[in-house]
Amino acid sequence: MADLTQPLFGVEFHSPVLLASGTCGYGPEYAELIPLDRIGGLVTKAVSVEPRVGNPPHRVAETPGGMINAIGLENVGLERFIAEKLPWLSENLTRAHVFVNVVGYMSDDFAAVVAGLDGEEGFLGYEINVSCPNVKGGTMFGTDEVALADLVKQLRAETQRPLVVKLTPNVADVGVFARICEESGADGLSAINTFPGMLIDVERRRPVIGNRTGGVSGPAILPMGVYSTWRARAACDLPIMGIGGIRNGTDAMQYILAGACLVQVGTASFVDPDAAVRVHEGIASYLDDHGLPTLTELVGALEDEGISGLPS
Amino acid sequence: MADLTQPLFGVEFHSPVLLASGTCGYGPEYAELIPLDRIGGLVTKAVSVEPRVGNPPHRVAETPGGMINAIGLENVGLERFIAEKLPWLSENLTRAHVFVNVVGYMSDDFAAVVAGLDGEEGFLGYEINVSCPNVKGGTMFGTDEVALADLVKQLRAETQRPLVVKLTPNVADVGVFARICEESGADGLSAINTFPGMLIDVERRRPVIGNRTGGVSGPAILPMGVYSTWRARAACDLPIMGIGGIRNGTDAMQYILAGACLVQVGTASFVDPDAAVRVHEGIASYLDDHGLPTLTELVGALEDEGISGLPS
Amino acid sequence: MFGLGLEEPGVFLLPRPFSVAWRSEDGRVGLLLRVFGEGTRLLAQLEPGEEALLLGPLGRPFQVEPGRPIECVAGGVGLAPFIFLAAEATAATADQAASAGAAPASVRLLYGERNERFLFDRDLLHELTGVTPELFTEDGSVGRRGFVTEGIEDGDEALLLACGPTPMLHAVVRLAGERGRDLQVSVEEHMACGIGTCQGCVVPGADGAWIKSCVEGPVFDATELAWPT
Amino acid sequence: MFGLGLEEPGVFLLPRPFSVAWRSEDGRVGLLLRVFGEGTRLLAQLEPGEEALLLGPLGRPFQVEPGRPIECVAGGVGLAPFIFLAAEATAATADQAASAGAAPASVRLLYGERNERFLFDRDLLHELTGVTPELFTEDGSVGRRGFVTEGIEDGDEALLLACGPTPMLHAVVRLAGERGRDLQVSVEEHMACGIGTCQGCVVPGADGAWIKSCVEGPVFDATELAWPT
Ligand SMILES: Cc1cc2nc3c(=O)[nH]c(=O)nc-3n(C[C@H](O)[C@H](O)[C@H](O)COP(=O)(O)OP(=O)(O)OC[C@H]3O[C@@H](n4cnc5c(N)ncnc54)[C@H](O)[C@@H]3O)c2cc1C
Ligand SMILES: Cc1cc2nc3c(=O)[nH]c(=O)nc-3n(C[C@H](O)[C@H](O)[C@H](O)COP(=O)(O)OP(=O)(O)OC[C@H]3O[C@@H](n4cnc5c(N)ncnc54)[C@H](O)[C@@H]3O)c2cc1C
Ligand SMILES: Cc1cc2nc3c(=O)[nH]c(=O)nc-3n(C[C@H](O)[C@H](O)[C@H](O)COP(=O)(O)O)c2cc1C
Ligand SMILES: Cc1cc2nc3c(=O)[nH]c(=O)nc-3n(C[C@H](O)[C@H](O)[C@H](O)COP(=O)(O)O)c2cc1C
Ligand code: FES
Ligand code: FES
Repeated sequence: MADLTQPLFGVEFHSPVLLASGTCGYGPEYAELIPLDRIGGLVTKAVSVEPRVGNPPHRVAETPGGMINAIGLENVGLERFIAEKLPWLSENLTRAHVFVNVVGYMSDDFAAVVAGLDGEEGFLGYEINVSCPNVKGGTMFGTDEVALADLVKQLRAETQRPLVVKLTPNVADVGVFARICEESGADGLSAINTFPGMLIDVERRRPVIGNRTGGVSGPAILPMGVYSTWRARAACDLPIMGIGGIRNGTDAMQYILAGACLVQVGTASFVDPDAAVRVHEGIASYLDDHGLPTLTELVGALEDEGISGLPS
Repeated sequence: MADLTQPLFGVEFHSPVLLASGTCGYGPEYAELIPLDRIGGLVTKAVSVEPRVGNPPHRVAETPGGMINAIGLENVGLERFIAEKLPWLSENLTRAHVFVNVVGYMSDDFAAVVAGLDGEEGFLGYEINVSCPNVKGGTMFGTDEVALADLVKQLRAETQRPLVVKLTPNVADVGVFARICEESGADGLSAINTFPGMLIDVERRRPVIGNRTGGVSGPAILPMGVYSTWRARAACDLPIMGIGGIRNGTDAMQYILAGACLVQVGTASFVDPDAAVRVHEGIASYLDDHGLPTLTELVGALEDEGISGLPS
Repeated sequence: MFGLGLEEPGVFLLPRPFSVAWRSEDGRVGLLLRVFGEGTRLLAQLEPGEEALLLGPLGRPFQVEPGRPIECVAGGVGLAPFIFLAAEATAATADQAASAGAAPASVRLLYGERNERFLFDRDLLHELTGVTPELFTEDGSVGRRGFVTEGIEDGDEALLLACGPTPMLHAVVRLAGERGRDLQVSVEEHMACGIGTCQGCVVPGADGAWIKSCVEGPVFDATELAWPT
Repeated sequence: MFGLGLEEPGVFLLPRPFSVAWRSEDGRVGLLLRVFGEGTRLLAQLEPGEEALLLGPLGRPFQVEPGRPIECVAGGVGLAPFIFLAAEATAATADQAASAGAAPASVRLLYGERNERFLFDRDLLHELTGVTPELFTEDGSVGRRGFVTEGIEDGDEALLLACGPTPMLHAVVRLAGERGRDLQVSVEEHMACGIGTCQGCVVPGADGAWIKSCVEGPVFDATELAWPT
């Protein structure tokens, strides 16, 4: 059986598969359905300084090949996260690693979450969710080069832990933002977050989603996620977590060949809670079937030179 | 039967449905399969000053809920377009209107196509494809605020015909670009073009698409297209052609309620050449079923105020 | 409630929530499926023997009180949970009656449909539950003409249980309030995970907080939720 | 060639290209479908009587010359067009023979598969075409062991026709060149519109230009295309 172990972010990941932020809560629910320690870990629901109540319903709906969500980053807030959620993670996971997904209205909010969490146990590092409006600047952190650089530098000063920035695909060139993260001191990237979308109930002539707009995820965005991973990989040397529409080992291998060392499974878990475990097994089978002993050599191993014009 | 007629761009559109650029060539092939004059018209394949040979295969592949293409804007060039393609359009279409999709490597290329075509017969106006790299600036016209404004102003000076800019979704806020087009003298907008994407053949460890990357279209992008249309509508007063994943009347009505007065059908025609006609009929049925006599009052008629938090 | 989904080539489908309509002694469950939109249309194509994804049982079902009569208000396919409930209740009271000689606790079933075409087979319903439903159709094509809510009476001691489209639930909540009836409702909200992680399925609680209907519901005591006034 | 697609709730499928494998006198066509990826897996689930989308006939088929013997080289499901062609050719020569007393133009069919498991029913093949194929399997489980291309002989006057996976076509092109044989090939390239509008299906022409395989092909004279050297 192939060895999927990789040394990353100062620790060992025995599996390249994580559960994506917002799709696995803070862990316990999926722990009842799947053996979390068989996969590489999970990324928590976003944590903000203050609790957030979130958006009115409907918060989710299906779209062709995917879904749209506007949860509104509902979460318990930093204090209750530390008191009520972290202990479970620290007590119940042994091999699975935890990233805490962090959001804020302004950079000081992010910094407060990181500063508040940094001395705690039960998690490895941070995934910074920059797909949210910057109340001060009026734009999204993830689409504003200056705001993003400042944010990453500020957070870097707060922590020695792995600092991963989750890129938004909502930009002209994701590579530019990947490079900014690297130059500003990030340790890794997640690519990608959801695409802004809208669905309309034509009978009621209203948006289906209570928040009007939401983020599109699922298989529909797979080719965009693979593309963003490939762009980010070409633009910088940071380790990348590939995200978007992954349902099986083949999907995951696309991300890995494009340059991701880890992958995250989100929407697919809603269809089948076993999805992440199946993705892990699918990657292992791929290596076995191709007689490849380790995963590392496949990361970014896309052969894209000399593509011929001949039918193949 | 409901009246779908709208006065737009100085003429009458008896149907709000057009065939999207790149999916219907220059007209004749679909004319053998569907009655083109039953729909509102078509947008030609991109026309550039010089002929372009296009990309190596594979140029198309299926993706979850959609497809990816990298044709490489293969086209016959301005001269042969005028000599070989326009005459057919001018002789064979009576009620269907034609937009010529225009591309270039730099703004002077676009201007040359517009200047070269402007005195000809057989088409109504231009759809400017700004989802292409600006050789001078290094970015895409459609993602660069200054380049886009300059381009639109330059083209405005060349023509009195309807000048529609086809927006790329590949930006932080499509509304900003919509407003730039309006301020620079455009007459309308098309929203949206494809999303950059990539597929990898994990057996061969190569990109599936000869050009490595391509544009993702089809149902998968429907919610993104509706969103972009809604954003563009909020940002400016230009008439909008809604595009992306439209397969039936309900899909089209989402765009119309979001603010599009016309819609374009692309990928769906590959599945069923009748798709555009069915979309037209679906819109007519919607009006009939709801006892609405005209289409105009539905354009942008989304009720998105006071969305309640109650289940519905 | 169960989530019923599909994993097939070329198909993406979020599992749809379904009430348990039937349960066999050997652990099989029966769902009643009505085609509404794309997802249910696809699920309705499942052939006997085909595999699907079933997640559950999820959430909280109706809570009946031993011995207390129940009055079920079913709108359309909202009938599903009451087939199960009525069957269990009549079986339980039959047991009780046999062992204690008590009279069976009564089950009243008010069942409304748009028109006759949609009606669930009444003989099968009786066979499954032992209950004869009081029928209402909007066009009067069968049973009483009008909304099912018209069957709800004043001052009845029975526990009122309602399942159906949201506008019907609103009407039942209003009536129950006016008539001083205890009421449990099964709410309909879009769901994604079904297990409480995604917060996609919230409904507004009486205290103003959002409540996850997949784990705290789908059945709530009407007083737990905020309703339009 | 036909495009075979599906329009079902929850499903998006670009039509896939299929060769005509059979034609009835009353205008029905038969396709031979082998499951390869997601799309063909989905199409293979079609039940008798179910509706699908059929676009065609599209493009150019093999061009046989009256009276000239043909030698068909089929790799895997590349057999499909030759079932049709052999049936037509034997029928035509039978007609000719009947009317003119001439000897039937011969049809040779070389048919290769990975192994026995994939083999098309030989009795049915004979029944449909009147031809007994020369079999090749890579593992020798039936017929000759080896590639189907090994059956191609020197200096034969027959028109060589090939359909199968691209690596097989490359081998046939090379052999035909070496052995001075006239060759037509049916190429496999991804398609979208199937009618010449999208330019999605190009293959490299001998003159360096791209050629649309959906309208100019899928069958080409081997000399029309550029091949790897
Ligand atoms: C607790 C609960 C129990 C249910 N029990 C049954 C049952 O026993 N039998 C039965 O036939 N139906 C039942 N339904 C309704 C069934 O789940 C809906 O018909 C279905 O969700 C609508 O999906 P669709 O695929 O037909 O529509 P689509 O239009 O394809 O749905 C589009 C999207 O809207 C969501 N959606 C739309 N309507 C509803 C709804 N009413 N509830 C939840 N999500 C919705 C879907 O999940 C999807 O995201 C139940 C719903 C809930 C919430
Ligand atoms: C001219 C022609 C005639 C054919 N005739 C037959 C036939 O008679 N019987 C039969 O079983 N098969 C035939 N095929 C092959 C059949 O169309 C492929 O099996 C199918 O396209 C692969 O699709 P899939 O859905 O199984 O694979 P997927 O992996 O789902 O396909 C993914 C994508 O790749 C494209 N693709 C992959 N392989 C091919 C291919 N070989 N050709 C074209 N597109 C491809 C698909 O169109 C799609 O865009 C023919 C192909 C061509 C080009
Ligand atoms: C219901 C839901 C909630 C999400 N919440 C968050 C979140 O809090 N923070 C975040 O960074 N991403 C969030 N995401 C995005 C996912 O982590 C992931 O980036 C995206 O869904 C694409 O992956 P997928 O296609 O596998 O779902 C959420 C996604 C969904 C579907
Ligand atoms: C094969 C193909 C070729 C295309 N060529 C062009 C083009 O030349 N110019 C252009 O502006 N858009 C082009 N497009 C984009 C479409 O016009 C349309 O914006 C996009 O496909 C989204 O619509 P759809 O989902 O209905 O296909 C092309 C799309 C496809 C699928
Ligand atoms: S459906 Fe995910 S929390 Fe209820
Ligand atoms: S498939 Fe569209 S041109 Fe050939």
